[in-house]
Amino acid sequence: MNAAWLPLTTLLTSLLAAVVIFTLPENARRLRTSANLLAAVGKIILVGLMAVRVSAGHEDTFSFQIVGNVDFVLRADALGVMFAGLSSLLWLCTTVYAIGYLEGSANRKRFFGFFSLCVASTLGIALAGNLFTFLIFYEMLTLSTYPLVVHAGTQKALDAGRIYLRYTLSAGVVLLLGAVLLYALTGEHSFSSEAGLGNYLADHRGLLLLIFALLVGGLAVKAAMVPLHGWLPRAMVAPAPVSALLHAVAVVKAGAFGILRVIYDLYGIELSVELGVTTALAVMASITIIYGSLRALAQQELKPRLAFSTISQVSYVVLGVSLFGPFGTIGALAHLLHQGLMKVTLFFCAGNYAEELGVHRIDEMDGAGRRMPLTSLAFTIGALGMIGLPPLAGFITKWYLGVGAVQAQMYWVVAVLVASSSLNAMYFLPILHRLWFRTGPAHGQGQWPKEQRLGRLETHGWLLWPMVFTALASLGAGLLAGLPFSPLDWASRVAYGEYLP
Amino acid sequence: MMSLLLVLSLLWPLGVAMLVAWQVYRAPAGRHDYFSWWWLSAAWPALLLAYGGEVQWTIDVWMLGGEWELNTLTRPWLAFTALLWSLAAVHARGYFAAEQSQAQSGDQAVQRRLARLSLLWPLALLGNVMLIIAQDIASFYLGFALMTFAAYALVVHSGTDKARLGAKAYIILAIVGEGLILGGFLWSAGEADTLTLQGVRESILVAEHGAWMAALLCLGFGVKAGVIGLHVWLPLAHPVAPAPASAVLSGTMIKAGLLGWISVLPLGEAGMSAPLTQLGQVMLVAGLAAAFLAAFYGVFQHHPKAVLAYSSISQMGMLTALVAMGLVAPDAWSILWPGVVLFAAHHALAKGTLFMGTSISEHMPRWSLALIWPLLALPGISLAGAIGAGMVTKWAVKSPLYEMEHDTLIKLLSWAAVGTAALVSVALWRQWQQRQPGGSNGWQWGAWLVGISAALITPLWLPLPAESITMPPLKEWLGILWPLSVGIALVATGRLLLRFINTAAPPAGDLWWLYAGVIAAGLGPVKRINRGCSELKTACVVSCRQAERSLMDALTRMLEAENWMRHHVSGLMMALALLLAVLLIWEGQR
Amino acid sequence: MIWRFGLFDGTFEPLASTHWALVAALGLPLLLGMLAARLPPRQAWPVLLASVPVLASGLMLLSAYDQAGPLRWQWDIAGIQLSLRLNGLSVLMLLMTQVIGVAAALYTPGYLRLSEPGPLSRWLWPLMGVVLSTLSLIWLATDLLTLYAALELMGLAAVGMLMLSAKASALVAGMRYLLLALVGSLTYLLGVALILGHWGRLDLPGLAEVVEPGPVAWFAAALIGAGLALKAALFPLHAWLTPVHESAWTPVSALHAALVVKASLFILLQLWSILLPDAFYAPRVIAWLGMLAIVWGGLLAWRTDSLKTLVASSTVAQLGYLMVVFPLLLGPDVAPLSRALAWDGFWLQLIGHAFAKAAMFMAAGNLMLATGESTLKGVAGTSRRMPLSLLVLGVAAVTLMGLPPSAGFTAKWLLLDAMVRSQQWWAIAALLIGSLLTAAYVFRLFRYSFYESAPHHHYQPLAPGMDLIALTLALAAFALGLLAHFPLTLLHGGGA
Amino acid sequence: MIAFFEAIAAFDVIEVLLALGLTGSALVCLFDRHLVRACYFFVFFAAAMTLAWWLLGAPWLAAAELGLGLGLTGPCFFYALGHVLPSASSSLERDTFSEPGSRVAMRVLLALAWFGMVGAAIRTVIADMAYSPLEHPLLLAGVVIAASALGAFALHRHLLRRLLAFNLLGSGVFMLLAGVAGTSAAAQAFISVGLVVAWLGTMLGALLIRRLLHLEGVEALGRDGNPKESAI
Repeated sequence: MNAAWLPLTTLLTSLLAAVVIFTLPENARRLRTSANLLAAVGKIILVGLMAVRVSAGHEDTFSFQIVGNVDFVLRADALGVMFAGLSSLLWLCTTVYAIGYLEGSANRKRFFGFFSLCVASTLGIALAGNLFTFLIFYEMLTLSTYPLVVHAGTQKALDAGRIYLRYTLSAGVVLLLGAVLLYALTGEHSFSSEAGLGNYLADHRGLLLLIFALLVGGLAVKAAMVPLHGWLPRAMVAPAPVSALLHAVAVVKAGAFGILRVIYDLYGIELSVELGVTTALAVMASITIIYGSLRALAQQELKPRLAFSTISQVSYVVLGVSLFGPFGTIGALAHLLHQGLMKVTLFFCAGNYAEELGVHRIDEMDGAGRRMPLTSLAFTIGALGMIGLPPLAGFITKWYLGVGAVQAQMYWVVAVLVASSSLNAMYFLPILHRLWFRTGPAHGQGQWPKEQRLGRLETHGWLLWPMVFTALASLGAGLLAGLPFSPLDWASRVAYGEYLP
Repeated sequence: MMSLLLVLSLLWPLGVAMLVAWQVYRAPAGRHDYFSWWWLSAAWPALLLAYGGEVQWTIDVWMLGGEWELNTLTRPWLAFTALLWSLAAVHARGYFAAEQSQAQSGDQAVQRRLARLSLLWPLALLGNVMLIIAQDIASFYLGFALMTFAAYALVVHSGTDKARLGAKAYIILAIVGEGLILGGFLWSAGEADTLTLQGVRESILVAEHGAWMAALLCLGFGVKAGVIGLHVWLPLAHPVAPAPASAVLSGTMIKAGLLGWISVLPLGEAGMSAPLTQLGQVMLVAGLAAAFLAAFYGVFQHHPKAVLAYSSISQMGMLTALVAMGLVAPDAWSILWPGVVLFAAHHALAKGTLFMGTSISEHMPRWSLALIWPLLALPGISLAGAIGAGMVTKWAVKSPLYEMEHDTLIKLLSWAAVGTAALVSVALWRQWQQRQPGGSNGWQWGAWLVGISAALITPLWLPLPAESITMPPLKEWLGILWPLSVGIALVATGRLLLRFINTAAPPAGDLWWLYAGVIAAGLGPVKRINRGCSELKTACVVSCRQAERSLMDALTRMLEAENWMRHHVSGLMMALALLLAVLLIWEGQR
Repeated sequence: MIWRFGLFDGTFEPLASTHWALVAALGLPLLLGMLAARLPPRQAWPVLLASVPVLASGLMLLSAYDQAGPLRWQWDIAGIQLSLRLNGLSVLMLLMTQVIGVAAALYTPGYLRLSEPGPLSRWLWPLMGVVLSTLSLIWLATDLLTLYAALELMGLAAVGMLMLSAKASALVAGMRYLLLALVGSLTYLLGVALILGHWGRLDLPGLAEVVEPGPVAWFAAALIGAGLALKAALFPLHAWLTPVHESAWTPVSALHAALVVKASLFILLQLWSILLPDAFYAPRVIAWLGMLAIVWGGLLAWRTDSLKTLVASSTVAQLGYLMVVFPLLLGPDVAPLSRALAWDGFWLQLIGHAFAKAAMFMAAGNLMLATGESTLKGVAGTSRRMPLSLLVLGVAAVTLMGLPPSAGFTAKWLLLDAMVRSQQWWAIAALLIGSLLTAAYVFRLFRYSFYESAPHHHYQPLAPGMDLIALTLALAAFALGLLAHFPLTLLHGGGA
Repeated sequence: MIAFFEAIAAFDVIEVLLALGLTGSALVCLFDRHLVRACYFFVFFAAAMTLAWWLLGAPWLAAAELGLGLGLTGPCFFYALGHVLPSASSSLERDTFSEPGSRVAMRVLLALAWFGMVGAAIRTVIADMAYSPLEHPLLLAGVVIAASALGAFALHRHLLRRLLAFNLLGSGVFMLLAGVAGTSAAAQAFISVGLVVAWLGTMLGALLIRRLLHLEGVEALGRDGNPKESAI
């Protein structure tokens, strides 16, 4: 049986939320908040339902014809549900966080409206059943993120928005061209078709390569792979929840997820290997990983450092994708979730420091651990996870990636992993040292740049608890990775579905 | 029941840590006891476990699938580790009594330091225990990393510049080590698609690049175990760390590296491949080199703890050599390993006690020196193998080597023992020079005394397999005793010779300064390149800006054409009509 | 190609009710316009009331077409054959015209109330009526005489509408437009004269049968092409367009840019498909001009400072999209599949643009009305104070940019698909560059609107519904993207 | 130019004279800077057209031309000049705008080319037309008038003169229409529609001209696009 309503309703929850929020007046704070939370929770429930149904073996599909050979398809398959789960879970956290973060600031209506749109499009990306549908939501994401990036309305923010658009829209055009070429070559090609494009290999090798280059090139911009990463650090001017969502879930992950789709569901991994594109991709990803870490090392401010670390971390996913073999895939998929959790935690912490203490630069963070213990603890967890130390989530993915690399006979990838881990350590441990071992304003030496006591606890509760939750989640995801329905478990499910059909 | 104890031995320190954190966060900093009974008891469940007997437990939900067990090898290991940790804890209570009172009198800095230490101490312990009982890679790596990073607080405790330097050296090398270990684990486990240390051993044994994996892991653990070349953190970290911290550092933590070797290297396995044997030989040479060079370098140190650190390096060198024998002569291992464990245990206790002793000599109780100094000397003498457990240990490692006719190695070890003796005597003499009466504390010397006795009778309480350890026969005593006297004699004569030449002590942490210099020299060009790149980038940005501006101007000028078109619409229409007509006609004619 | 326009005899006779629907569709707007001139509506609801029968007539025609397929009417008046046809395409165009016309009409009362327009305002209604009626006639007519008359009437009425604001600049621009339109239609008439003289008949189906390629057809095509290109503001002849919109009333601009311009294009395509069944170069020329148009219009809109000029110039660029398709529609040896795709894409683009452009003009008008500014900088900071108008602008802009999910996107997709299949790489490049340029100027506008540090001028509150009307149009353009299936089936129903 | 030679051969005096008169008056009306005279000549031209229609045996068209062209369009021009019911703003006398030579040259070239094209087109149509009730001089005149009128229209900037040019172009086109299509009902319908449109357009134009004169003064008539646009 096919519950076509399920994916559609899941998509509509946040769309409706957006509409409702847009129609509500600016100062109807309570209503807006409740609408937000209601939608978020509802979405989580629906996604959970989908997960259950998928694990029961159903693939709920909703589709209708748009034009001749092009359909609009929403399909809840394992991979999609995984991404949907991530986005909806983190949406809840981020929404709660954002409510606290934007307390009393202007244009909240606009913010939350586009915020919901942004998540709706992320969900659409997750559930898209063919390239056309994917494209629709991909572009929607670009549009709905722009107002969030320029939210502050300052010159800096507007410039950042312009850069962002230059990158993403050009990428969208490239992607569109690739998609059209593909459709012209193959006609309607759903993600769920087992065939892959293998039978075109004989006489269209060059065209296939070109299309692959166009598609992945277009997606790589959002995935912020070097040298197409320029927009990401600039987009840091956005408010903390936005950068959290941007960098942890929505945008960069959309790109990585797209690459996943292209390789696994469009081309098929065997064909990709045969075309030899995976190796190239692995090299690009490795370059990105190392380069991002190095640049992060050079940053003096917290958020840019996190941004560059995102650049390097997201490429782990791409790297894992390009390793032929189940382990690499598991690593990639699990990292999709793990990195989301950890990075979102880190950005929450950064936001908290900025809000509570006005701390933006790293050298202002001395001794913040005493003033904001929970935040700093969460930050520590996130950072150690990024380094890839057990028992945190980062270790799991690193492990699987490394093993996958060895089994794919790409030993140099292990070297890359080790190098990036030590680089991560080199740019995260000093921060931790400052947090815990230096003495700062909290010990009566100097002043915080702009301290305000937002809450009874170390900061406002709305800001605190989401962060604590994600931190615990990223701890649990590693510590109890063996549990059923844990990210790792789900990822392996997808991966084995991919390799042993 | 046992598995419950297993879990308890892990959860207890964690609970203690949380308790401390809670106190630090909640209770008014003024009056609370950083070294409460809870805190002291952190290691006791582990001790209990060690004597409880062997146990095995598998947990699937744990990370990549946890597999914990306590076997014949790890039981004694856990025993001496837990014992030393508890003793050090007790000693710490005395050692920090002064700071404790300062803290209660409201000195913020001290409060911070103590809070940090008392919080991270149990965590380091937890890591140490976990890596001993872990049989799966993830848990082992977790324990190792946890211990390593938590110990940072122990090293940096005093917060002085030297302490910072020591801690820096410690953490940097630790990171290097972690990286190497991760690489080695990934490689070996990836080849064999395994998750347990057992699997790693097999994979190293059979894999074609096994030797290289082993080399990676050896170096990684070697950082902890103070393999020559990677040992530089020991002499830098030990002198600055508080005595109990140094005790556990050099007593148990560096043994963790040793345990790492033992648990990943296919020691004593049949069918050892040639590269592995070569690796073993390399280790052997490195170990012996460490044993001798460290001794030679150490005797010139001034700070007693530095001297002891070098002696640790030299001792670990001997252990390295012994482990290497497991690769070089696999069949010897089965009878050799109890000796190795005993060696490790005895060294742990003795060295721990020696380090505690340094604090005793700094705050001497009101006893006669004639009582104190022999007590201080006892563990050293035992370490040199002259009495008590030392003799047994020496014999326990020698006899298997005898049976396998590795006479040269035995000789070399004996000579290394000379070095040990020399180091110990130098250490005692330096302590004598820097002795200060007063300010002693019952907990402090209590723990110390217990430690001494425990060190002397190590074989009696160490839960080794039965009959694996025997007393040396009388005819061997000479061969075991002579190094001590020779060592002392050497030191005395050297002292006499060098009395008139005033020698400045060579800096502790020998090679560290070399590395630092090299790296600094290497960083110079990197910095320059970096600056060049950034300048280049800014230049590009500027030029692009200019280009954009001029382009925009050109565009605006070009758009003036719009007006022209507006004025000539009708003309253009005529032209278009003509053009179309001509084209159509022309095409039609063709 | 000809059958797509439904230029053949229908199988069924239209029913009586269909006759009435036809009469209503053609006559009602005119009558209502006259009526409104007598007693101009102050509120929106009478207009709404009046527009019900109009829309009803359109729907009736739609259902009639659904049941009976293409229909034909013929009258023989004094030896002149006048004929109308009703096929999927014309129904579609008719509905589009009525919806947009109704929207504009609904928008008008509020607009007139807020912007004190002076005495001329009452003339707006009848002129609007004339325009709508003649447009409906153009979509339906299949003989040259009716087309000519309707085109002329529509042109004159449009000129009149555009000049109602009676500013000097409006008069100058309007005068230019008037003269050029008249001359253009005379050129068209000259071409028609050749046809009439050579084949001696006016009805398109008949012509479609007798016409064979030859000098006459070519000259006629050239003359007609040039004349209509002028009226349709195709690229090099577009320059009269922007100033006309610069100072016209908002609803007028909406109607004009959305519909009036398209009518000439429609006729052009229809006649060329008869006269030049397989000419190679002429459509190519149009296509090349179209590429230039895309770039040129985009650049104009990008660099301009005035809001209305931006919207108007984007019309030029969007017409370029349509011109680029000509070779696929008219050229020889185009694969049937790609021709079909191009056909769908062409009309989808046309309709989507009509809706979006109308919405955009209204939204821009709202902004200008509220802020009292007509420059981009004038709307700085509006995102906070009038988000809805901005949202409408955005939704409309999405269609223009051809970003999903909008008619513009689906149309672009179809066109690209067709072009890829027939390997027209230049056209593809033009389309893609065009969408980038569109994004450039649209987001330039939004960039201004997001300024937080904007001077706060007092905003005139808008009449109720002015935003909603625009929003409805914009959303219609949006929905067409996802629900493109229905209109396209109408197109295919052309009788294949 | 076969059409021309045939015309000579036929040597129909009246029609030739008529054609010449039409062409001459048209040319004067197009290229005379003195506006009032131009308008007078336009009236004369309209009268000649009426005669022409009569001769062509299209009395209905003749009547239409008489009514619309002579009776209504002419006065429109004089109103635009400001002679009938003079208003506050001054009346127009001369066109004082001067076009650059390049523009003139280009327009002349275009006009010639256009002439050639239309001529060729007509010839292609006539070549296979069995019987035409019309002798060819008028047709020829039509071609000349159409071409030159269009050229003039493209050339001039003074709105009134452009308006005149448009009217003459219209008449030329009607003549050609009648010439190629005969005076069939369809042709007559076309022409009468065209006449009505022309008249409406002219009336609108005349009104506009007066209004512009009132608002902006004479220079507005020559200005093509307001200065603000040159910023675009």
